Amino acid sequence: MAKIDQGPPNYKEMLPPIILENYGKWRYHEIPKPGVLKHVSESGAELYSIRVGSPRLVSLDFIRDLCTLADEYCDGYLRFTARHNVEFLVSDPAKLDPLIAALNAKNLPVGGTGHALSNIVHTQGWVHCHTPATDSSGVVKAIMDDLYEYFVSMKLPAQLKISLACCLNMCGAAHCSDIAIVGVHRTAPKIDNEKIRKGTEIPSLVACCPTGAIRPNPKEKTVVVNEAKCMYCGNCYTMAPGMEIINPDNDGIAILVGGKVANARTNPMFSRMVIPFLPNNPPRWPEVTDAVRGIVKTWSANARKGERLGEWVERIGWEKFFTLTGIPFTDKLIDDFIFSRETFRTSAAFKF
Amino acid sequence: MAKIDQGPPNYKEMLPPIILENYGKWRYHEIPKPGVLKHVSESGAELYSIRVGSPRLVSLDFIRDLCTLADEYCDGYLRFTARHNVEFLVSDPAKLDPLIAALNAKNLPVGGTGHALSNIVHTQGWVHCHTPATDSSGVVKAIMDDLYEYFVSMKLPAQLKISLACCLNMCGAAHCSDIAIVGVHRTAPKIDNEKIRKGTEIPSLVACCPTGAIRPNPKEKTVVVNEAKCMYCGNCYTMAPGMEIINPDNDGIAILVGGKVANARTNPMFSRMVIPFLPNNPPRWPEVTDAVRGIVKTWSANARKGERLGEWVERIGWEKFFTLTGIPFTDKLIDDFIFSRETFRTSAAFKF
Amino acid sequence: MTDKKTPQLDELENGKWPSFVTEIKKAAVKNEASKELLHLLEKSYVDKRGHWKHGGIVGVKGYGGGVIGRYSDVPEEFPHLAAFHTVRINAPSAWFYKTDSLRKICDIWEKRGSGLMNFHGATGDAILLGTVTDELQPIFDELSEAGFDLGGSGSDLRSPSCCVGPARCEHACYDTLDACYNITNEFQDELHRPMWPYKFKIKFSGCANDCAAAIARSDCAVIGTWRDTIVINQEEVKTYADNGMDIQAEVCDLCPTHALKFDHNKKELAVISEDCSRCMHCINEMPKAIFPGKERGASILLGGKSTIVQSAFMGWVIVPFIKLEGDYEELKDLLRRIWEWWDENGKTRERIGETIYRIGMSKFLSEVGIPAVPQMVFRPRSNPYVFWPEEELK
Amino acid sequence: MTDKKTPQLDELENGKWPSFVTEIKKAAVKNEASKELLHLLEKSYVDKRGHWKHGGIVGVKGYGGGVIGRYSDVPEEFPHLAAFHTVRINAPSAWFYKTDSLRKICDIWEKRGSGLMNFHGATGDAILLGTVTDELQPIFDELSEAGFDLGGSGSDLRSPSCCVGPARCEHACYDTLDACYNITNEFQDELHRPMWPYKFKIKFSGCANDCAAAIARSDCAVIGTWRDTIVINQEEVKTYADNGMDIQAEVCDLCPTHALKFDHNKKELAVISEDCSRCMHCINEMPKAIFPGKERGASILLGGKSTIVQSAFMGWVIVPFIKLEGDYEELKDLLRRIWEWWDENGKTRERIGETIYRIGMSKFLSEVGIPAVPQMVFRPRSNPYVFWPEEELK
Ligand code: SRM
Ligand code: SRM
Ligand code: SRM
Ligand code: SRM
Ligand code: SF4
Ligand code: SF4
Ligand code: SF4
Ligand code: SF4
Ligand code: SF4
Ligand code: SF4
Ligand code: SF4
Ligand code: SF4
Repeated sequence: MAKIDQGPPNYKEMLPPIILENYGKWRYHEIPKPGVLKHVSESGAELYSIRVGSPRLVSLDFIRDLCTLADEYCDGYLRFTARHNVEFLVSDPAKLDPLIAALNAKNLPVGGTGHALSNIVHTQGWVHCHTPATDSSGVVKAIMDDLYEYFVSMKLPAQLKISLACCLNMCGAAHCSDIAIVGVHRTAPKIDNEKIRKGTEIPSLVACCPTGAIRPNPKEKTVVVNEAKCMYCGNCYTMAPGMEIINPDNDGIAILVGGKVANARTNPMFSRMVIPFLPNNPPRWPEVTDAVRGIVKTWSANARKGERLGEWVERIGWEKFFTLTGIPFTDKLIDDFIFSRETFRTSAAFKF
Repeated sequence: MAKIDQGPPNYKEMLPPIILENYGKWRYHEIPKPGVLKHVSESGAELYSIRVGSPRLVSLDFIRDLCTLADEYCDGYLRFTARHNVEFLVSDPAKLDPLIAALNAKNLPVGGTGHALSNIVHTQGWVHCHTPATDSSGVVKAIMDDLYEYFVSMKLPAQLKISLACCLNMCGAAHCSDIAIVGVHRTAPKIDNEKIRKGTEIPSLVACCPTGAIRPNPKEKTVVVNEAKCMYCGNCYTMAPGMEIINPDNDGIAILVGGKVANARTNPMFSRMVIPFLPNNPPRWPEVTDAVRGIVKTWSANARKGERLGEWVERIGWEKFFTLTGIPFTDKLIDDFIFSRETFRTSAAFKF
Repeated sequence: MTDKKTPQLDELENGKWPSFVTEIKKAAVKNEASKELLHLLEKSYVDKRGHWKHGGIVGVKGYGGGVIGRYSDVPEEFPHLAAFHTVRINAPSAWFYKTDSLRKICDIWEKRGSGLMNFHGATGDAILLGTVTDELQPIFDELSEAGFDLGGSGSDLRSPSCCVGPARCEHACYDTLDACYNITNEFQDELHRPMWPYKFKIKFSGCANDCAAAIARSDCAVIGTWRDTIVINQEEVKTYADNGMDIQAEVCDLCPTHALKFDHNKKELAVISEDCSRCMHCINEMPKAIFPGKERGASILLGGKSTIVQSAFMGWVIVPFIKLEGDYEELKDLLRRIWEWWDENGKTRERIGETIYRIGMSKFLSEVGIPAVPQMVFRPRSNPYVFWPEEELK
Repeated sequence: MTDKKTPQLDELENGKWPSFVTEIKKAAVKNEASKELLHLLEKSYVDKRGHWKHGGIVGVKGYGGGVIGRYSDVPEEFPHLAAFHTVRINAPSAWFYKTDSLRKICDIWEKRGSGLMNFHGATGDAILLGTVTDELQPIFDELSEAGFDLGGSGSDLRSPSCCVGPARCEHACYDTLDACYNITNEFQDELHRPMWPYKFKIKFSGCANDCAAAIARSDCAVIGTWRDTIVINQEEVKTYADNGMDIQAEVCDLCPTHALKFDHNKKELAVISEDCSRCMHCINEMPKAIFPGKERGASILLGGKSTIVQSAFMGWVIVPFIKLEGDYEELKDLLRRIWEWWDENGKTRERIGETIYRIGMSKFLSEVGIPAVPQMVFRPRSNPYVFWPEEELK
């Protein structure tokens, strides 16, 4: 009989012996080669973690294959990372190269460590959600194919964390990423009064709009949208199926850069918009992959060792970022929401 | 017959010959001693400017005395500065020391140049305004007496610009000063319905409140204030005499620090509140002069050469400022207005 | 429809990065719904739009969340996708798995679902992607047997997650795995039965590197730190120097507080303890020579979330230092007080950070009973708009 | 009432800083109102409150501003203060005076007012403090004879002011005195007849040191700068070095853009021109060796103001570089377009900065016809809330 509220399995049962023995005793780590982490314990024990890229959207056969490998090389233990990579935990150095060989045989990329591009945190897109302005897995596949070299090497100035969200709900939590790929709508919701009338709570629908663009229309028992005030966030559509926000001709992708989360050296930073719109061109989204590659190239050509993308831009100044990348600056990049004032240049000192 | 719109006198008629001759040709300057600026022109001409402190609120005899001195030592020319000091413009070096002697004889302080405290930009206070929460000239006199040594010397780490405003209208424009002395009310306006009824435009009165604390009371043809929402800015009183904001028991002074205007080295900065309230204790406001002196002492003891007060605090961190000055930190210093979010510490890296 | 072609998706099987299309095709071999998904997705690639409708309320007995209902907008064309719901499984701390437990999930899912999954979802759950309503209860029952439980969805506590911490990291300042496990179990009711104004996320990072991205991705970020001084092993410092590391440039010059002084002659590194902001940089660069202090705990940052509605917020400091020991009573008590306040003051679909922003930090602090300290702000207010309580006036 | 004592004010005659009390007493000798002011002020020092009421509308023929009406709230006790108005005189550029012109003001004021004045008011006017309504017109007529005119008050253009600039400063990048004089004369109607949503202030600073505090104290700040490269005199650099200046520490290390490289051996200073943000620091430290570039002009920053209503704003860049030559047509045209837009969009008592903040920079820029450039912002938006005009869509 099913247990209610038993909670997740106890992590202790999921840890390999070498971790149980050296839990909290790790002393330092090295990165002998891309994708391989070597952690050394006070006890002298050595743990090798092999990081492997995953599409994240996988079949159960993929998981079973991982299990087979883990059984053979890792005594039946493995883990996943905060960025959806797989990590094989090898306690026997002798098994290290054979495992890597096996992974290569399966065309599974080993990398994502140190000054590398890691996996792209992403979302559902057209595969499973109702509000996407773009696909998720397809864009991610296109970008990772294009930037593959940076995953399997460590030749970037610093970590490169790319995230993707297919609508402004931002399930990819892209708001603090080195590079954020965000699906954006660009047209006000088309209102389906029928749908609104059946089962939409008008007051909360009106209240949900960040810019107050929605007014109730009591006579019609529906709402009207002041299109001039609407910036297409789609929050009303999340609330009410009757606020049809999807528009294939005008939906697409915005690119934000320069975010970070770690507190190392500099404070965490938000990603900031540098390209307000690129079209959806499946299956490979060439405009998007070109833009991303261009930014990565400019950053790695100009940044100092260990300098995250946002740290580099803040050092040289955003005005210089646009000069160096050649990305055109437009008024769309200037904030006009609540905290806009804090982004205005209240200084006479700037670069031309 | 009076001329309409003739505009201010032509500045050219107000400039001494040496300036007309070297206009735009000045090459460099030196500060031979406190209060004395030596400007050297491409032509080799040398102009000495003697800076003299003024109470700003003066009698016409004071101005006539200045004129007498200017006639004797400066061919009948003088100027005032952006901080209400007087500047005597001496083209004949021989007249320099005699002028300074004459000024000393009149007990007029010579100083305010370079790394010194200059005059306090200030306002009307009880002398002539209707909304003050404190006096202006009296507080200024008390502080300048107390910090006199810093006006006549150049021993501070950098310029020290103190400003005072007797209410939140901030006529002293204290919002970007190294030290800002601001008169603050602390009680909601007492509404005089009679006064409101005669000649107050209710809609604009309601609209003027920054926090939306004022609601119309159509029945009574007046307004009501939601005291919980009122933060006593006095804007309603400026609009309507019926919104009596003055409360002698609770009016007083707040102190903000760390502002600057110049773009040199660092961007301009707002002054930030470090003491939310000190009582009005005329004639010498001891609590205020002590607080200001304490801040100045801590700054000059800890700052680097050329480091403005705000630059010093931003370098060491505000948490450290409170440790070093011993000023108690309270929740009143935490912003809760429109841009509050930008002041919250969104970082795990800070000093204890 | 099996004969339909999927040229666009087929193209995405090329390239070096492992392909999700290949994965869908693998699932399609065994499962009709997955086969239809392939063609539905190809249709989306042609139409440049998704083909899913809003999810209705579906779920399992005794739970208010954990399942995302999903229905296709072209059911006639894709009958097996008429309903295609998602099940969220609360993953073990730091996403460690024993293969047999993973296999159990696969077996259940092979029998009762599309065979497609996300390892993991962006919040950290293991996601079973696509099944019909009737299968939900059986799936839950069998997962439960296998020792798993559902994750969060809706206006409830979302499945907390944590960094790998002490399990495999030398920097961990507290036991992130245990804290995550303990807190998750303590608040099962909050996790499984939506009862709040909106969702609430908790993430645990063992140090300021914040590998769980807690400051950006959780309403409550628990970030490891220490109260005393970093520990420096001068022997190892020398070794780094001897191996040619430019300690001055790579470490000292990048210390945000300029708290590190390197003596080139002695090859010794000194720290001005009270200036160190514990940013982790020097420790990251010299993991063999520099270590977190001995008096360890965590900082609590509140308010993190993404864009909607008021724009993205990052968490900010509300407790500079808290010990994380025993049963985490202090943290639990704090969370309860915060939720209680949020329940009373929050509007529907308003995240805690937005509620505090709207009502004001000082009000929040005094009502929840947290003392104000300068560590909570980068800098004090620049406006003089201070509120004064009756009792402090004459 | 002459026998009344003023112990508190008397105390303020002690101390080294010149005393305003002494000044009031000097005026009191010749003028009843000033004598009463002394006692009214002593009363305020006792009551800890001011004793003035709101000013009614008083003024002079043909002018909507320039006079601040003021009435005592205790006229019975102080009959000569029943009305005690202020007259604002538009001061000459950079507050230079020939003594005879100052004496003329004194003579008029001795005859017709309290004898008290402010040199100067915080906006920069010369202030005649305290007279009765009937004297206002005669005062204006005589001031006008003497070559003076009124300053601004109310919802109009306030008297522009400027730094000492080329008259006595080596840093001036344009003629601040002439620009101030020219603009003030051009907009006499705007200055003397309130017609806008609220007040509008213009201040001219010759360089980024901003001695007129324009960025903080004016809605429109005109701040001198240059478009090419700072000029370095290497001979003088050597002299500074030889005189023991630590150029690396005092100049290079404090350059915000790290654009300066000092060669210790050659004692030469080099600048990376495109990195220099023209902050003035190096020029300030080495005025004999470093000078602004040759292609000079100004940056325009809009929106500066103090606290009320939306909190204090600093001006922000709307034109990175503008030449200031001839009759300043480009600047005048820009001001007119800005005012027109503000007139159409501003609410009553809303400063231009607040109007732009409420309506949005991009809307302001496109409607006023100013091209958007990255110099206008520290950094781009972090939210994706972009507006798209019909015509840019499919
Ligand atoms: C495995 C993982 C934790 C987990 O529980 O899964 C992890 C593991 C480590 N992180 Fe991390 N980090 C992990 C996600 C993160 C994240 C979150 C994210 O990526 O979304 C961050 C914050 C990212 C950001 O700032 O935007 C993160 C910021 C860091 C940093 C600081 C980086 C910097 O800005 O300087 C370090 C320090 C360093 O790398 O020197 C670090 C260091 C490390 C170390 C070296 C810690 C240690 O000594 O073992 C681990 C190996 C890092 C490497 O890959 O080279 N880890 N690390 C995560 C791997 C994700 C992946 O598959 O790529
Ligand atoms: C006379 C005056 C201009 C005027 O038209 O009246 C003036 C004159 C000079 N200023 Fe200024 N400044 C004057 C107000 C200002 C202001 C505005 C204010 O004080 O309200 C500022 C901005 C203040 C701020 O940042 O908050 C100002 C910021 C500067 C700076 C930058 C200071 C810094 O932060 O580094 C310099 C550069 C320097 O001093 O090296 C400067 C430099 C100068 C120089 C050296 C320029 C020159 O080469 O002649 C002049 C002598 C300065 C001195 O006193 O040592 N001046 N200067 C003003 C004197 C006011 C007074 O009586 O004290
Ligand atoms: C599955 C997942 C994306 C993924 O592919 O991994 C996801 C999927 C959805 N999210 Fe999310 N969110 C997911 C992580 C996130 C994150 C990232 C995170 O947790 O770090 C965020 C941003 C961080 C945050 O919380 O702010 C996120 C912010 C949202 C929002 C906006 C909430 C807000 O306050 O701004 C919504 C809208 C809502 O809740 O109504 C939303 C809503 C949704 C819904 C339920 C759409 C809806 O409104 O019904 C999506 C269901 C898609 C589907 O049919 O499968 N999702 N959602 C992630 C959860 C999986 C898991 O449990 O592990
Ligand atoms: C005389 C002067 C103070 C002084 O002692 O020098 C002054 C005095 C008054 N100011 Fe002011 N302001 C004076 C400079 C300022 C400044 C400083 C500046 O210009 O650099 C500011 C802050 C900067 C700014 O503009 O934001 C200033 C911001 C205000 C405000 C708030 C305006 C706002 O938008 O926030 C008010 C309220 C109002 O306008 O209704 C105000 C209103 C007033 C009134 C008219 C009070 C009223 O509401 O009727 C004061 C008359 C006092 C009296 O009876 O003499 N005064 N006022 C200054 C003008 C003298 C001159 O013309 O030179
Ligand atoms: S980001 Fe938007 S579209 Fe994508 S999964 Fe989340 S809610 Fe759905
Ligand atoms: S899309 Fe967003 S902005 Fe537009 S109406 Fe809906 S909620 Fe408002
Ligand atoms: S600051 Fe306030 S009280 Fe002082 S002069 Fe200005 S308006 Fe009057
Ligand atoms: S004092 Fe300010 S906050 Fe209070 S009611 Fe008046 S306008 Fe509103
Ligand atoms: S957050 Fe710190 S403790 Fe946790 S994994 Fe990252 S580096 Fe290690
Ligand atoms: S932890 Fe960061 S702040 Fe502390 S000493 Fe190291 S680098 Fe400096
Ligand atoms: S602003 Fe520049 S030009 Fe004007 S006085 Fe100050 S330093 Fe000289
Ligand atoms: S002007 Fe400022 S930015 Fe330019 S070189 Fe000199 S110090 Fe550097």
